[in-house]
Amino acid sequence: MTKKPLTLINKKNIRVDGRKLDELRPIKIELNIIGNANGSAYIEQGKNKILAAVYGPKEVHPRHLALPDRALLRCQYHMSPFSVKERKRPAPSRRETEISKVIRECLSPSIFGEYYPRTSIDIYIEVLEADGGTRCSGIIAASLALADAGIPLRDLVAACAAGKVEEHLVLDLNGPEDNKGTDMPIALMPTFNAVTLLQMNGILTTDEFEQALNLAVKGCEQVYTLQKEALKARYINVKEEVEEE
Amino acid sequence: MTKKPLTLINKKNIRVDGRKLDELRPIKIELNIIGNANGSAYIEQGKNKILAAVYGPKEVHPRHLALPDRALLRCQYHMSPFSVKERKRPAPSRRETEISKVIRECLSPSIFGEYYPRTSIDIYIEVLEADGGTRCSGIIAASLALADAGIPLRDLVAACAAGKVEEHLVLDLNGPEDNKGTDMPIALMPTFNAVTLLQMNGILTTDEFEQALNLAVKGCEQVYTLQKEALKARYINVKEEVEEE
Amino acid sequence: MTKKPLTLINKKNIRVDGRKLDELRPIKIELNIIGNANGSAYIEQGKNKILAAVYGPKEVHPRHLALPDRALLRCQYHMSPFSVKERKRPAPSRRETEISKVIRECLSPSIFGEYYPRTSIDIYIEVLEADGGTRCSGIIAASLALADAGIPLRDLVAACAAGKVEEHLVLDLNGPEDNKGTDMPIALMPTFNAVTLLQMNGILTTDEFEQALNLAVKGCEQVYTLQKEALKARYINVKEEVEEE
Amino acid sequence: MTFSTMIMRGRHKQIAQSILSGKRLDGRGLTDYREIKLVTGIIESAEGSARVYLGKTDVIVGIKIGIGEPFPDLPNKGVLTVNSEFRPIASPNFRAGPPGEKSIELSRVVDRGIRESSAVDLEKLCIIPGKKVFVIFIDISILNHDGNLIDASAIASLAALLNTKFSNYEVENDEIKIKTGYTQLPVLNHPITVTVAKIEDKLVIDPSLEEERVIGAKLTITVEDSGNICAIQKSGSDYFNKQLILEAVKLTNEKIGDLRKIIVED
Amino acid sequence: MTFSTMIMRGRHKQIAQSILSGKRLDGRGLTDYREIKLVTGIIESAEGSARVYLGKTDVIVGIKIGIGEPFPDLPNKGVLTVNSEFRPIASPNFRAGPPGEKSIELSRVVDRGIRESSAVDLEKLCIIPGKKVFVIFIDISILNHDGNLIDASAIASLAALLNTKFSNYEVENDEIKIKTGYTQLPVLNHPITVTVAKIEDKLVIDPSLEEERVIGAKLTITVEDSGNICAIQKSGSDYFNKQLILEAVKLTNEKIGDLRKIIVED
Amino acid sequence: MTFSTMIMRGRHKQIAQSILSGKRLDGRGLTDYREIKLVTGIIESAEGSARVYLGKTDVIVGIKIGIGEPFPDLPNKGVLTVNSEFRPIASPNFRAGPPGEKSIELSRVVDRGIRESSAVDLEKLCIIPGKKVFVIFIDISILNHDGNLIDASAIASLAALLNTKFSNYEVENDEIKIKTGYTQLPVLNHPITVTVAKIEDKLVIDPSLEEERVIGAKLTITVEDSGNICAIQKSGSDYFNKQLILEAVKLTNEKIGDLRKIIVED
Repeated sequence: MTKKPLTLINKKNIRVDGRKLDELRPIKIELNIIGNANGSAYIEQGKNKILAAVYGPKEVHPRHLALPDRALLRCQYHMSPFSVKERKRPAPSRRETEISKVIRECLSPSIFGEYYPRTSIDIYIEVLEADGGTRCSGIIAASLALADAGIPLRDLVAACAAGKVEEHLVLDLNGPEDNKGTDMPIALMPTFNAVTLLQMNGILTTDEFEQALNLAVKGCEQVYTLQKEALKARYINVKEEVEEE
Repeated sequence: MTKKPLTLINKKNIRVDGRKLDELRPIKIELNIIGNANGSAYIEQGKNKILAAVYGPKEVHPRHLALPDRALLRCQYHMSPFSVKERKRPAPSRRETEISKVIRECLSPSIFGEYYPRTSIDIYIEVLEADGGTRCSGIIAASLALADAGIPLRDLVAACAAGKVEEHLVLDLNGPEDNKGTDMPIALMPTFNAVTLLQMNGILTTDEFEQALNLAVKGCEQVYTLQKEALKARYINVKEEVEEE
Repeated sequence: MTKKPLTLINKKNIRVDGRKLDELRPIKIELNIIGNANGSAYIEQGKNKILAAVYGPKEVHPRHLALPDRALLRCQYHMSPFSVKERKRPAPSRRETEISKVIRECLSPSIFGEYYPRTSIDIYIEVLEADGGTRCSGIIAASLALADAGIPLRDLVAACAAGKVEEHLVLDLNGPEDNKGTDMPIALMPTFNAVTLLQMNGILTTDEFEQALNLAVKGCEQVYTLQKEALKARYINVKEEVEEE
Repeated sequence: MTFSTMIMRGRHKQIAQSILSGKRLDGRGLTDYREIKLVTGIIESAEGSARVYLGKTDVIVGIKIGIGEPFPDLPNKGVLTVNSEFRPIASPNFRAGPPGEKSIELSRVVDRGIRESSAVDLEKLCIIPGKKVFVIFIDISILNHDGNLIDASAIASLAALLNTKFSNYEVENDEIKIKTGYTQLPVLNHPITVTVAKIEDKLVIDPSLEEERVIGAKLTITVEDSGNICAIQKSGSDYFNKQLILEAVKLTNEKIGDLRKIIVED
Repeated sequence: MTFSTMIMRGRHKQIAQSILSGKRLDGRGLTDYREIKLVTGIIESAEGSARVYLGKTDVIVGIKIGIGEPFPDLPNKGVLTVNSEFRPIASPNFRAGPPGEKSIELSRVVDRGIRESSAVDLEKLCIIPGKKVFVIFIDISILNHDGNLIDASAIASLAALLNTKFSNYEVENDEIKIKTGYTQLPVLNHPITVTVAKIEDKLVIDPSLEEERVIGAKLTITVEDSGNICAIQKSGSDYFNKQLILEAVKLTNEKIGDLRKIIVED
Repeated sequence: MTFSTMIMRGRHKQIAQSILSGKRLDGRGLTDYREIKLVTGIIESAEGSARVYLGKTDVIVGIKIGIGEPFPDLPNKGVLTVNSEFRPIASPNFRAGPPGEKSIELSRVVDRGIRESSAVDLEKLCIIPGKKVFVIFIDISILNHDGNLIDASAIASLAALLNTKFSNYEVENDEIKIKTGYTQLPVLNHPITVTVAKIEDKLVIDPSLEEERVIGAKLTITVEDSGNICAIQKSGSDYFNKQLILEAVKLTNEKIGDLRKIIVED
């Protein structure tokens, strides 16, 4: 309803939210915030506010979907109606269906699913407020929720986008940047240098693509550090709780 | 499409349809009117015209819904597309879903469901014409349909609304009264003084609420008498049929 | 968007597409054109372009639909969104549902379904381009697809419409004729003189009806010859393929 | 084969044998209708209504009139739509949910009879050409299913149309104003629908639900005022030969007089 | 009976006995709320928002304002709609898909309290009479289900409404132009909702999920600023007698003061 | 493990070993396409159409042009929508019903390539700014599924766009009048899509259905006329390392020339 600023990056290479080109938005993580779930996490990344919860491993409903040799992994990424400027209808959109699929596929290689044959592990991601890069924020939270649920993981999955805005390569695009520029979210298991998600829309030369990929990987590594800190803090909490009892 | 009358109650406390404040609309009941059902009833209450049918106790579909210790009670309240001024789309509305729920819950305590574990008892209410208070009329018919189906009941469930229209407490609101005033439908198992349904929308002081509750209970008692008469007439019919054979 | 021609049949009894009154549109048939299906056929009849495929006999999903004494026959007639002037929404229309039913019922008597109890035979008809009489074209292709699938048949089912356009009885109505006149599609198992489909909309006297019926039967017999030729060609192909190996 | 399947098959055999002998289990001749009861104008909230009993089959039709847009290619015509509901109140075999194929077929067969005979004068239902027309909703509700739903629905639909009135109105500056009084819906033709069922090469009229389970195929034939056929639908997984089809048409022509009397002179 | 069913029944007995003794398993008195935490204005993308914790129950409400058409019979009033989502993130018993009956009932009960008390001044939300009005979407998301969802949702909804601002605008030639600045949503009344549950003839406030499994029936009562009742909903398959109903109303009246303080003076 | 599972695993091993050896079971090299056949203009009822065979994979795309409203934030642009149907005619594993996640992903990946490369000049599709624009429906139907559906669909979609004409028209008093003649759809860019699959650290082009069952992950890369990348989608539950990603991009660049020739110079 208001006019967009003419430029998203000023002459000093500072972005509209005050960040440098290669700077992540501030990230705040909390674990174990949904009482009913086996594991859960909350993330704020800039204005993104996202919950992730894991239920399982548990019996599969409907039963005929159960896999004989590993856990069935399911994922639902969902936006609250009030999470965006124009109210979003509650029924899942095609965009949400696609994102649910790529998130499931990006978390799948991190899970020792073969430990839990004939069960399901259900991941729910609820976007309470969206400002660009929600799939990455959602992945960060969901991977932590899996860890919080005590599910054995090969590695945490970190996620971060790089992209191109007004001729600059930038890290971790916010909403206005995402709308205007080229966005390339990736997910990474840093220990294995394994890129488990990669999407792009916009325009990049082959060289820019390689640079953006390197930038996104660096972003993931920073995210990974924050994820591990959050997990450590959670274990300390648990330990204290146990010792207090 | 025509203007509403300015007042619904005249200076002599007579309502638009000629009733006194505490007078029920004329009620006509017929039992056993749907050949395929295990029990059925038809009610006319003022302009309301409503059918109720009971199928069961019978095998549960889908099977996984069966309850080990009692019958599964289900209820669908449905309005025919032509039952109201503006054609109603056939798909169930949120209003119909809510009313189906409260009717099921209001009939449930009257049924010895524990006699029929692993079965279902399905109640269908079809509103052919609606003029206010259809949930009460529907309950009256549905309770009789249960009795007609030979399902053992703790008591019949009677139902009647009281409310407030133009500063008067009134019994059994018709359509225009319901639209304009405060409506409070209740259902009652008179033998147990058990209120099994209670809803209200509109404005009542605490005192008015108590008076309206008393008024509605009295309405239910009158309805109850009519229900028992209808049931008696049905038994006499059955007896005659049997003896004729 | 353009005006329709004033007459569909000229003074010399020639139709807009150059045909005589009792002349079929040119028909082109190919078998075995969908690699994944057990049997398939493609038909062009005038501008109609239609695929039919048969999957089965195979295990029934969901299982509770299986029949103890014969195969479950299912049929889906579907129009591609681009097959008609105004884009057709992908969800099945009421028209498609009705046509699926009558096609299933018209093919059913031709199949020795009792040879395959507890299985399903699924017929899919996809209309790529529609210009009148698609149900008949679809039946022609579907019956051949059943034969191509090696399912034992009492007879092939031929199909053809007759009707009345501008006071003339005509065979095999195309789109504009169908829109303007009386259309009466039938399906026939010629060996048994068995009419397995008969629908009509428009106006016919009793006499005209009988004449149209005779005309349509003759059309079916011509179609039948083409069907048998197509089948023979297919067997020769198969034989050659086998001998080449 | 379970015990109940055996009983059922025995019953089916009995029905078929009885029909072969020219007499039905309920005492009717092969081409007799069950008792037909018709009541009209029973639903005040509807612009028109009718309820038809064919024996224990019980069908109600209500007609609502709304205002909508015409189809782009028919800017001067009102819109007519037929919908039917096989709700679970009417039979243990009906399920809640969107209409299934039988319900859709019934709606479309009834629709075809009304439409092809031009029963309703749709041009009289145009309010503002290309913009606003009356929309006629014919809603068929099955209340008890004991066979021959199409005939019952067709009778009730025509009777309800004949019973339909709509509000007078005037158009002022493209706004529709409702005036006092009502006008009868202009009905120009009276399509009568007869379903002829085939059991073991015998033709039977007005089959009951039990008989329908034995029937292989049915022909539903609709005839308009002038005696012309305006719609046919074959249903069921059996076939007809040409001779039987022509007999069915003949039988229909014998029956429509009585039905028309019941509906039109009601 | 399976082993887990036996354990569950034992637990249910324990809960009931504890309530009969006047003290609940979590230490609360019968009419004590769990700790109530309310935060508002937490969602920047929403015109208003509030998150409420009742113990471990966690509900968020976001308010969006759109522009739409008024109802034909209320051309001068804005439109208000309440929707709730019981998404599977909040409980192993919630399933994805369209709202079920519990979600619909909750939405409608919250809606009734707001609507019947005329909490929102809908006439102030009319932009062009008969043509354009503001539409208020109240969307309730359950984030963790530990019982008493209706009260939590009603508190959050009212708090979110009180937190709602919408853009200033002006109308020029039937076009709506957004101006700078915001106006507070006009809230005229503050309906407070209390659910009173019946366990073995005892009345209990703010039941936990575990307690709800033992509860036979609940009364949800909404009271407006003047102390009048504006909505009631009985739910559950047990019954109330008249005496208990009146007690429930009394109990509600005792509780609304504290709740109103939390919400309104927030 | 059932017998058929054992056979299947044996086959999977065979496929993988063969690829490790640099030669595929059907004789192709790792980066060879199957035979590509393209026919356009085959559907007269569509404004544009194309059918593509990749070996036994058979995909048809039809383009319909309708008239609709623009998006409020893009009042001067036509609307483009991509829809795909995985109907059961094409594979025993496809089910009837609304599009599943694979169909949605395919539609969105094809859409992204077309949209991000600005392949269609949407501004030329505006009729009356803010009110009426042309809507381009790209409908993808899978007719036989033998692997690599995305590439086949992308090729067919671009070829169908290049084959699309729409009626001439003029606007008079806000009414759209169709004139005689047709105009070619303005296509400004030719996005070419290549899917690179990873099997055991080897990169493979144009996988067959059988190969897809062994494949852990795929990268779908779209390149526009100038050689820039305009869309990427990784799919599948395995991962890529950076080196393989860059190789995949290189491989794509080697392949697009041939594909562009087939489509554009058709």
